Amino acid sequence: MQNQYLRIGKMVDTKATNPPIEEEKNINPRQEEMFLATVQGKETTLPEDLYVPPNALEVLLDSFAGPLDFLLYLIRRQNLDVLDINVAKITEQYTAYIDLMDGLQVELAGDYLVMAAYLAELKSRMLLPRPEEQVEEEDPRAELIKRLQEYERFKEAAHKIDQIPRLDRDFFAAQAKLPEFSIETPLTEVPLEELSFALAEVMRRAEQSQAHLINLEELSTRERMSQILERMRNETFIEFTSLFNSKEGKIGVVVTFLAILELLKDSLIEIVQSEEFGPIHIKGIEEVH
Amino acid sequence: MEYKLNEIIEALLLSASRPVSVEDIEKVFPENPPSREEIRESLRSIEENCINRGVELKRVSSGYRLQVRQSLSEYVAKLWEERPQRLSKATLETLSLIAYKQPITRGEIEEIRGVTIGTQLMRGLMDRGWIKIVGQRDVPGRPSLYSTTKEFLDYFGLQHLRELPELPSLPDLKSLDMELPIEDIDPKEEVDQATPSLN
Amino acid sequence: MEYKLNEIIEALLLSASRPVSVEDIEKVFPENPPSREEIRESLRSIEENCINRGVELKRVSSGYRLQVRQSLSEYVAKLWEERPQRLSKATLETLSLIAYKQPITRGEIEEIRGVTIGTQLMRGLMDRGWIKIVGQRDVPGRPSLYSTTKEFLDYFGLQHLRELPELPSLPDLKSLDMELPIEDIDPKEEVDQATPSLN
Repeated sequence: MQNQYLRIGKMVDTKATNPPIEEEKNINPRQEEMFLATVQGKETTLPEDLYVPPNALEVLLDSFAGPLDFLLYLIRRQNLDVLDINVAKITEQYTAYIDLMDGLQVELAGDYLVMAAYLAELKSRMLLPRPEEQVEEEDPRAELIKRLQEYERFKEAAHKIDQIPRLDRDFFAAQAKLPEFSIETPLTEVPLEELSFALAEVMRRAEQSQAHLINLEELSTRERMSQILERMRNETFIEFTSLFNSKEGKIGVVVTFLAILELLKDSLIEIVQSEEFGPIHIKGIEEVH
Repeated sequence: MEYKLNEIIEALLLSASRPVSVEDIEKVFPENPPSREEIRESLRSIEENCINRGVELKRVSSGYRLQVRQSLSEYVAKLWEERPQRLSKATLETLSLIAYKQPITRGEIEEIRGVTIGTQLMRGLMDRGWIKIVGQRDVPGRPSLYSTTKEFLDYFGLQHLRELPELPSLPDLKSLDMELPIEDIDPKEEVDQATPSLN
Repeated sequence: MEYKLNEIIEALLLSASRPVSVEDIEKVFPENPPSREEIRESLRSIEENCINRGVELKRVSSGYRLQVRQSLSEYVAKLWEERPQRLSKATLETLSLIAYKQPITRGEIEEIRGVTIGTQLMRGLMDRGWIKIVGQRDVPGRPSLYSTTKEFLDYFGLQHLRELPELPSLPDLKSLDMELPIEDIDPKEEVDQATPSLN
């Protein structure tokens, strides 16, 4: 980091002097302050309206939908029209940011690097003298501008679509409890295996299969957990012993006991006893009012 | 005001996927909530207005709900028969997560699947009677906990969840024997276990 | 009979968990179905009866839907434990590209957005039934062509694609001469170039 000659204005200073936390809060540099970052000898300004804590520039990048969005931001910040941009300058700024983040070892999405390469290529094409006979050839800058404009249209469209009232956020579908009925032609048959395959696939995608291996024993416990929870919807207190059914044998007892422990661990139930050696009850967690 | 109260309560009854209690109704008013008596009065008036409508107000243990008239069930059934929707991949995955990981919240399912789940999907599963809400997790927002139902087991011809297929990636199951001495149990007793009735 | 028809249709609307079309309604009658005109008449009467009720009848792309009056949403939202998911910028941009430029391939979306699109994002949109594959572009690799669905419109309470907000226009680039100062461009020309296209 040091070898990048990185210096982010006040932030680094603040950190170096180790002020009390309260003081740091008071500074609250969010809107007002401007930070100067020096990257490899070149000065660049960080966005005024974004507070960028060191080593957390990812946050900055996360607020952009991609490199084009970021470029648009750089342009807008200078109150420039897209048509008005100085490609060389924007390229420089963009590259400075990329270098800055690289210096901070922020893992950059490849898309940002692709854009950097594209801009560099654009810049070099502009430096080359344009051959006289190829009048038809488009100004390389026009290409970038066209892309930015096209992107901006859809960025705006996306924003407008977000404003449209939508189901479950701005309005709600009305639905009543269904009456009892049986459907004569059954719904599409689902082979049972499909269920487990579906789950296996989700787990593989989630790459959490290790943590989510489920054995049949666990299934019995989960089933019992659901049963206990459901019973608690109608009864506030359930006597501990009444949860066990001797007919279920040892396994049944063990499964029920494991289910109670799991529920307890998940803070879904409490175990209470009103007096010493008195009967043990389980109860649901109090509703928070 | 009372007029408006009827509207609000009807809106609540028709948008919650569970029965709505008088306390629930009270809580949606940020300030000056109506009195419980006013709420009950309003519920009575909604009940009366249901005459000649497709729904009726029912009182169940955990509150009130508007329910499609039983006498109209044949038409509703036809509507459901008309579109034998294939179970989408999203539905299957969601269903399998609920089956194998119950009780589970929608957020937890989304976390594992990595994509958001539409309310319609959950409602669809509820409407089919395959899943139900069995409680709320005690975290901010108190998200509902879902589990599968008896109807789910019936549909797939199962008696118990443990009859669900093992996960393909499941390691050696013999380790199960290590924990529970299955041999010790009288086989007859095991048959009895087929009826774990808790209710 | 007409009376009963209102009840039946209301029951259907409240039990479908999706919008209901006139055809759907027609089909639930095993014999002597009402005419489409009668059904529409009944829908109109249901709509009128919704005044002073907590719900209203809306027409969306795939049919009719009873929904809670939007002015009451604030009360209803309080009852919902889970806040609705926000759609990410990436999702919204991708969705709007598909909506306005359909049919479109993933590569074409990536080109305009300047980013690679994760499989999860596309799957998420497919899962929710908002987009579908309608064909393949006849180029090497035969990439899938995506378009939005009726469910997408339903979700946003729209009947037609043309109800989407107008796409901001693209100024003509031919007038762009980098050598010339920008002031030379006639501003009127720019206005004329507004060519909103929904394709």
